[in-house]
Amino acid sequence: MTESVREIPGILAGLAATAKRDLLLAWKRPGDVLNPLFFFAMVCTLFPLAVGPSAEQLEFSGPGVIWVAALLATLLSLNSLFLSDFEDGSLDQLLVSPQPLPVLVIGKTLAHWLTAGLPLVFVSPILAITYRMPFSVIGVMMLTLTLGTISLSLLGSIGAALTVGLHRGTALLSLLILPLAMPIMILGANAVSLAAHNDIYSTGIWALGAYAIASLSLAPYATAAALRISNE
Amino acid sequence: MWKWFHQLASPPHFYRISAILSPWLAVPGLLLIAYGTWQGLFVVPMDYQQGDAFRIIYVHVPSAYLSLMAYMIMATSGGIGLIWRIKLAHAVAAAAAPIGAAFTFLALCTGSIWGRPMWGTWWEWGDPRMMSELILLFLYFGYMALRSAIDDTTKADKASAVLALVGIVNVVIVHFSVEWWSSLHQGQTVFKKGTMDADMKAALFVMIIGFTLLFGSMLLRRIRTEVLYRERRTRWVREMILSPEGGA
Amino acid sequence: MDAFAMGDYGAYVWSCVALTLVIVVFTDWRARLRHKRVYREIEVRLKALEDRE
Amino acid sequence: MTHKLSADNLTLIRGERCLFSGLSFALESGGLLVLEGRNGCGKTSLIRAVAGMLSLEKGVVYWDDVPVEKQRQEFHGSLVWLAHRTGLKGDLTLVENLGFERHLRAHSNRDPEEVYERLGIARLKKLIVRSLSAGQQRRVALARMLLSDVPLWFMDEPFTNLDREGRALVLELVDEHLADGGLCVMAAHQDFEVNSPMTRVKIQ
Repeated sequence: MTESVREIPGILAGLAATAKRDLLLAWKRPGDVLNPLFFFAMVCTLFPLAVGPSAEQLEFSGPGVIWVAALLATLLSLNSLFLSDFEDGSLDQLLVSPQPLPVLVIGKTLAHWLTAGLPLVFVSPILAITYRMPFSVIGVMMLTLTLGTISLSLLGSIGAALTVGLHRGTALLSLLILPLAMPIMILGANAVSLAAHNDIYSTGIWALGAYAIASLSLAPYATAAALRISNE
Repeated sequence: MWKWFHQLASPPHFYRISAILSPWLAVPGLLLIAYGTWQGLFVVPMDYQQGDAFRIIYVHVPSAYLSLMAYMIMATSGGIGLIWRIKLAHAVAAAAAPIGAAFTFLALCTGSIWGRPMWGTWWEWGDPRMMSELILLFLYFGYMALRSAIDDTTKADKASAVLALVGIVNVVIVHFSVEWWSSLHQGQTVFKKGTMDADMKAALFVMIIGFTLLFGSMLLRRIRTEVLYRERRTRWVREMILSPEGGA
Repeated sequence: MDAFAMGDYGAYVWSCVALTLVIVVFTDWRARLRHKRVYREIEVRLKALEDRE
Repeated sequence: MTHKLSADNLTLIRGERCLFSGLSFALESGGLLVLEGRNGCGKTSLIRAVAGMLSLEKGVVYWDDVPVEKQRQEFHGSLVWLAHRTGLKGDLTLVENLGFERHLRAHSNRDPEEVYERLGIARLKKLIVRSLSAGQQRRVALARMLLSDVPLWFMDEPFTNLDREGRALVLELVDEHLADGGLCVMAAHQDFEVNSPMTRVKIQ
């Protein structure tokens, strides 16, 4: 057996396989994808019930509410990112695989974004309309949510990796991630409300993009390190 | 130099040195604080815009400054412990967190007390510095919560070090994003630059130095506790504690 | 006395000073307490070990 | 080509207690290393540490005389891991699970069908792993080892959940692997016989 020359599949193969497996799992358990969406919609419903349905108030606070709801919904979906892998031992398999761990982490995070972040982006317009948001602004909002959820998935993966295997990990995860995620929400929500007052919002978009790129280049390493530590 | 550093990094040596060093930081620190308080609260003239209320900076600014410095110490020593596997560094990180949180809390309280006469409100959401400070407090809470949630000390050390390093990148981003955000909402800030004359600055400087020295001695005490706890199974602790004069 | 009153701001300034004092003292007091506790725990354990030997 | 796995003066401390210290061994191609000891004595910790999942207090593990932390990629590229937690996804079918593995490490030119037949899991291919019995899941995990072309096998308690012929099968596979010039590190608490040279490391 050892005579045959071993060639390890390329890193892209590993990335694609990891993402594909998690997508397949999400497909077999649609509840895990849908629950955060329902949560997202419910939080957006709670707000008008709490402060009253007056039009100008909704228009004024719409972007903020949708962004806060999106942030919380993402958090909700995050704690399951590595949990099942940790429990059934496939995290061990990832850690001892020849593929560089950060790449596999990117694969998992990509799958998480596709199943948790992107659906939010597509659902948000419906809620935005109920908040009387004009279509031009809805476009901006979807753009900010797209960039923002990418950063949230990447940033959240660090927290998920740090808290995996800890009892009462869920509450801890939000405690760790929320302060880190605040800038994303600040940039996103304010860019949208600037657009709503047809003001210059490009600063926020650029900052969000920069944040997304930065977290894409840094977060996987932190997550990989955290996973190795948590799985000891 | 490097040799000396390694010697200091050896727990028993550090435990001995720190006991001697601690008062040498605390006493001058307290003296400086006393002098600075007297200067700042009685001697220097009142600020022409804020009246005597500005004298709060003599406790507010040092604590705000220390809240940041403690975080820097926490993160850098955590990183050092992670890279070079120096146990003492992790002890420093663990010790710095609660002190940093205390000073952050203090900075927030004094800031809001200052805000009452200046803004007419206890809390001004529009002020970027207050917001950054608040988020910093949350970061401290998260850090300490993670530490306490992990039972195995070495594991807790590494995990919290990663968190601190991620957080330090974030502190900068938080600062700028909050600045931008408050500029959108005409956030007002009480801390106007360049309105202090020389002896006001001098008194503030004295206070900052004094607080830093005091902080140093507080940090040393907590590090000693951490070291003692982490080394509790070792021979030197055993000998020290069972020796007739004890170690305290 | 006027120096203490600081116009109308005396209350604010002095409450800040008092608060600083309280928090600093409290933090350090907690640290001392913890050090004593840790020391005692180790001492008790080591004494118990000695008696067993 | 022959390989060499060696460890020098390993020391591991978990939380309070020191599990082992000054532990050394050397394993050549065709050799089997058995880590013995009662349950909870640190067998699993040791094997995880050797596989590079646990950071050691002291000591170095060498693969072909190069420290593994200097060549983690190459080392992990030449080992496959079997433990109590099989690392299979309950919601995926047997084929989907093993298909994922093929993208992680080098896979052998064995025909999967034959491997399934041999392990007696051929008829379970289309079932999701959760619906399989514990013993069958172990066999799927064994299929992962056969389908990956690596010299170094790590087996943590390979006999758990397996019936008699299951155990016999494991030993048979190990023997074959070693005869092929492979290496195997195994943590086991019950005794067994293999035809290949066996090194025992006892942990007290």
